[in-house]
Amino acid sequence: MLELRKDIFADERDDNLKEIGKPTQRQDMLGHVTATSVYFNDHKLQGMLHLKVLRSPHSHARIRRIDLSEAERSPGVRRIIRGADVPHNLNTLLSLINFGKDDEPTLAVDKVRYKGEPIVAVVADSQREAFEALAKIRVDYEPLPTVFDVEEALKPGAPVINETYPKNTFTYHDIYDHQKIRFGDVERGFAAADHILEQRYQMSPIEHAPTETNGSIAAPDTNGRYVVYTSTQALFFSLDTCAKILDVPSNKLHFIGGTVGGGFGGKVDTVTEPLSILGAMLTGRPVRYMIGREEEMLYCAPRGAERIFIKDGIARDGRILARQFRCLFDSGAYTRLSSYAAVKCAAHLPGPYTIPNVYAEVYCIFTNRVPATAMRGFGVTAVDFAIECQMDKLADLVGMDPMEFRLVNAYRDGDMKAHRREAKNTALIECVQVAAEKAKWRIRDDFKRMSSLKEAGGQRPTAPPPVREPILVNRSAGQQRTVYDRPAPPPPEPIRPPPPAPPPLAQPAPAPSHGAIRFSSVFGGRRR
Amino acid sequence: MAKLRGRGMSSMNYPIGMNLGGDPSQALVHSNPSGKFTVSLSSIDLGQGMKSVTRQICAETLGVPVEDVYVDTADSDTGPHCMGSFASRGTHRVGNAVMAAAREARGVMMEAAAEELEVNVADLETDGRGNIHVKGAPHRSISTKDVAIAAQFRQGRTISGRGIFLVPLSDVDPETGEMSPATCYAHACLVAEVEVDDETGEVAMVRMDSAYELGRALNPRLVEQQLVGGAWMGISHALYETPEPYYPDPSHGPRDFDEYLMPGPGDICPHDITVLERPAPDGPFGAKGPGEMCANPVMPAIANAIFNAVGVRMDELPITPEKVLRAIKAQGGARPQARR
Amino acid sequence: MPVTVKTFATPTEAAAALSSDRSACYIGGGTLVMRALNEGDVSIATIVRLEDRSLTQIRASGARITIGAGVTLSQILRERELSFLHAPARLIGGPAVRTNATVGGNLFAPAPYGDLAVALLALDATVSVMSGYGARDMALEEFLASRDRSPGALVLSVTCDRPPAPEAFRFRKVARVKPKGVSVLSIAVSLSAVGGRVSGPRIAYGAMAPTAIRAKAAERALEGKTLDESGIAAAVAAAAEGTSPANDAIASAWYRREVVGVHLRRLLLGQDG
Amino acid sequence: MAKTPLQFRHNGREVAIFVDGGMSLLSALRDEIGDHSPKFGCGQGGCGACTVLIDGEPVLSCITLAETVAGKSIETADGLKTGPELHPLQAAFMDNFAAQCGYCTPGMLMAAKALFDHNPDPSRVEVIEAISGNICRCTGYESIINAVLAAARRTERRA
Repeated sequence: MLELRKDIFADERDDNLKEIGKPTQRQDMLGHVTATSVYFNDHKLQGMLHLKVLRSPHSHARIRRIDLSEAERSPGVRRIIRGADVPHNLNTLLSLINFGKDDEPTLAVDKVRYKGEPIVAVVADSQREAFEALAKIRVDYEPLPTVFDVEEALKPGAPVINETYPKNTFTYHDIYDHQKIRFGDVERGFAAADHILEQRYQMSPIEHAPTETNGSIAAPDTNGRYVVYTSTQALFFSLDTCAKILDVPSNKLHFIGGTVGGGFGGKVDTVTEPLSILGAMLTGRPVRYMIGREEEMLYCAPRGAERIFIKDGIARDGRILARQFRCLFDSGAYTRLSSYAAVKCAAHLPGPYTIPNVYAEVYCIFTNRVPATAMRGFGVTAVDFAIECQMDKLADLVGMDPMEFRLVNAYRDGDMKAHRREAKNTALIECVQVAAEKAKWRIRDDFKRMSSLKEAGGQRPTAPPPVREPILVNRSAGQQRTVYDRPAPPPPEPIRPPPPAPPPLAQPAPAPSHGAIRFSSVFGGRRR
Repeated sequence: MAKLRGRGMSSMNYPIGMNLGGDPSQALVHSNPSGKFTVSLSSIDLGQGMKSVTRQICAETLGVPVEDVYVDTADSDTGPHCMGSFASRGTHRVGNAVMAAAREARGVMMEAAAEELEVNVADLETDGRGNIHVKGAPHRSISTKDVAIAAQFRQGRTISGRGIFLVPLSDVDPETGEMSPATCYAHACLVAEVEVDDETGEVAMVRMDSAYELGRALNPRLVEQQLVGGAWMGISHALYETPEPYYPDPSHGPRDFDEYLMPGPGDICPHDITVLERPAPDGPFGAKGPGEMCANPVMPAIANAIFNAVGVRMDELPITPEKVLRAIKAQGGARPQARR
Repeated sequence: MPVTVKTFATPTEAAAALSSDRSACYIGGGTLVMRALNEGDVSIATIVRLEDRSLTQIRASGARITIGAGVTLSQILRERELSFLHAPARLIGGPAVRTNATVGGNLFAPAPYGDLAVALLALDATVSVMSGYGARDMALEEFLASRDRSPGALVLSVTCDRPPAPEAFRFRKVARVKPKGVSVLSIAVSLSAVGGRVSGPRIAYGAMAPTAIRAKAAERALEGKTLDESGIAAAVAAAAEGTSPANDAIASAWYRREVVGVHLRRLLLGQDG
Repeated sequence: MAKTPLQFRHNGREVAIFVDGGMSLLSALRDEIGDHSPKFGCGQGGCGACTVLIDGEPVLSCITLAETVAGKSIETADGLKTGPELHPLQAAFMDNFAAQCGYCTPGMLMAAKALFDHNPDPSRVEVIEAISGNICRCTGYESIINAVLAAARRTERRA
């Protein structure tokens, strides 16, 4: 069930619109249900060849020798492509916006830095023949020591993974190995705090797993250009990346896409287009390079893992006085987009709360795993997980209700954020109030009266004394850091009755109040 | 054996568009001789509804019915530059570009209509049903079709428009991190209820209640698609997904949809959503973007609900039955917290 | 070298083709072989098919039931005679997989797959195998143990006794994803009770070893006991004995050992969840 | 490569093609016949995007050896409509906004049709079972489940 609360912020909106706000059918829905929507792989071209790549079995190794003699004689093989055949065999995605150094080859030449890194591409008449040729390629590797843990990678003497960044960290502002946030004075904040809570959080890597794998079909066009059908999430981003790698004017490339079988960030990296176009250039035939599911799962870029350390100083009344972060982004063997995510993460700190003292160090670190890339919310998703778990522990520490604890610290219009910009157009408080009402989660009336608006904001309610001695031992199974403490809080005075248990689930959701508008919902027809 | 229930919550905000800006998008809008419009983009529809949202934005801005507009995307020969479909930028950036292009096209359309009706442009308005008439005098009216015919064959005007939207790139101070990361933020608060099996560590979703503030729900059904599907992905990230089950040890990576765990249709739970709209000053009709943030509040809300149910803190994702069971054993059994 | 498909009318010819060609692979429903080809496995150059009606037949005589190796899981679900196998069959794949997946193929599925084999193992099934030397029957347990060492072996059918009563055979699959997911582990139990006491119980596990295995320690501990908390306590305590589960993408060996007893207890006591 | 002749019914029409050794039904349909409605999602039998019906039974065409369908009747999502008229499932998927990227939709529709043809009034649990072999990464399944249930009600009304 989805409902619109039109009564909230009504005076900031003109709701007198004709098309905006209507539940209009999707323009692409008919194509979807009739299976006539055209994805890149639905283009059938005469005499199309198939491209497959040889991938490294090692996570870190020097390439001593590549023997293609047997593979070249394999039936159906039209062309074998090596790194030397790639005009500009070194790139970094964000070079298009002048961010970072070229650090990743299209086809590995002297060294492989992650298991599954492409080394050689085979273009053949059929997929089977391409697979057979791959099996006949002989590569002589010299395995090198590997690093898979971000903290290990930072240690002096750790193996150098990506020679472009010899310290295993991305370089910010040409001088630093991390992005800084400095706001107020955290040490003074910690000194004034009643409790200090320092915790460690770990986000997992995540595979995008779109139902359509990455791929592209490139073909020589009638006018000396190349037409490229692609699953990219960013048409010109991919086009310009290919123009750079293949060293051709961008108008030699005609990219067609736009209808994509899910992406979630996994179709930005332009991993297939350069090779399918190069294959078409070298054979004069249409070439398809579609990533297999196992390849996509094991060797295509995931959302990167992040390890996050948070240290908070908090006052007995629930105000967070200081918050310190150390965020370690696992970028894998190459930069791709993790360098950008780290800055986005820094900008997001300390979360949607007003904290007078904030300190952060955000690192983009190289390890011997598949390079990480963009995914739905990256740079924010993991740190929000860490912050919100931390908020729950802090509320517990001072004996406050988690909703009310959020409201005490929530940012509002006019507050100064850690990146030194004034908060505007905020609505965190209203979201908490509405969610609490919806979930029948009782909060005190003074919290219900709060507002994000600068004028209407009123006083920040101070927390009631703890309902019980705060639990100062940490229950986490995880390898947690210390919780050390100032003198215990005063004995509890008037005790606030704990909120009642929520009603049985059988009860229907509350009828929409305040003239809320409900839309026929995906949850409408639920039958059990 | 006990199955213990608990509730947890989280609240957060999410920046709209590429961090620091500098991510332009362009749009072209033009009319055919019958007054039907085409929006040309190079933006990608991954399923999020790019074609549909920009279509509604264009129709509203032109003042014509949505049926009179189709969106063509994405062809690099016909669609002007767009940075791409990521960073929750589609609705905000591309939407603004389409709005600008549609405004320019509308301007020409109104001038052509004024010439046909022999009135001042300022006196004209659209009725949203395909007609343009004099304010207060609906009978002095002309259809967009007749305007387009006149513009094309008599007046020699192109009813078309170009639009671009760019948030200028912000610097980042190396020492303090001072920067302008985003021009607007979406907001959310979510409550998750879970049931934890204290003998196996298995966590089952019971229900979710949420509030999302998105500036403006341009199309509530599309917003609902994003929020419901995104929350499913949030459950998936929280409890199931990982390409490296033993991270940082890279072994045993899943190779297929059997080994890569995601909630099945039998694992989902009811989710009640409320949408708030505080228009972004620079959003198309105030819209922000729901596409990315929708998964985020679910993960910590589930972790906090697990603590409420059995008293263990889950600080590593994904929260597998093994991690929950190890934690429960480490603390010598489940410790249910105060029922919320 | 392109793939060649050879279709034979008799098991003898098919078995001969398999034993004479190291690159030959028998295809049942295709869930294993076609996947391998799609993923680029070039070690398979010949696909051997057998079109023999007997392969898809289900023959019942008294308590004995013989199931052709080519019988599909959806065929099992349509067959009233095989209602005792419906639980395991329904928990494998989705409906579309079950249309292809065969009883014979399931005996070759590596852990954590092969849940039907787990059920058949608890039913003391025997397997009729055709090899270069001709056809012979062998215990399923023996077959599974030698499976990977005898390439070219062609399974013709599986035979087992129908459980005397529905409650005499129980199956439980523990999966993360519902309703269709790969086994964290699976348990099949067949037991007959004499005067309220268990006699000759058979307990089989899936995903607790490289192939489906019997839980002999738990079986011994259950012999002569009553089916209640105290009666089964010893069996539950011995549940993980003799198992060698793997760490894989679904679960760790530690977790499988930790919870196998919990699920065995719940299965024996008829508790859900 | 050695080609093998193959004849079967495709959405009610007799077709005859030549297939390579080991070719999957999915490749036969997409590359030889030109029916692009079944999608390649994994080639592993794991996602259901290639689901078609053989003699009314749902199968994953990517793991079905093309030669095994000789003389059989294949239904794909491309054959769901009767003339211009949408199948009740297609209409219900539209009404319920049960598609986002649309890539899983053809397979979902065929998995649902397999249920539908045997059981025109399925329960929620039966619907969930019917689509349990089909992966959707966008919707969270709820809208799809409700679309199938709605299609059932829609057909009842017609009958």
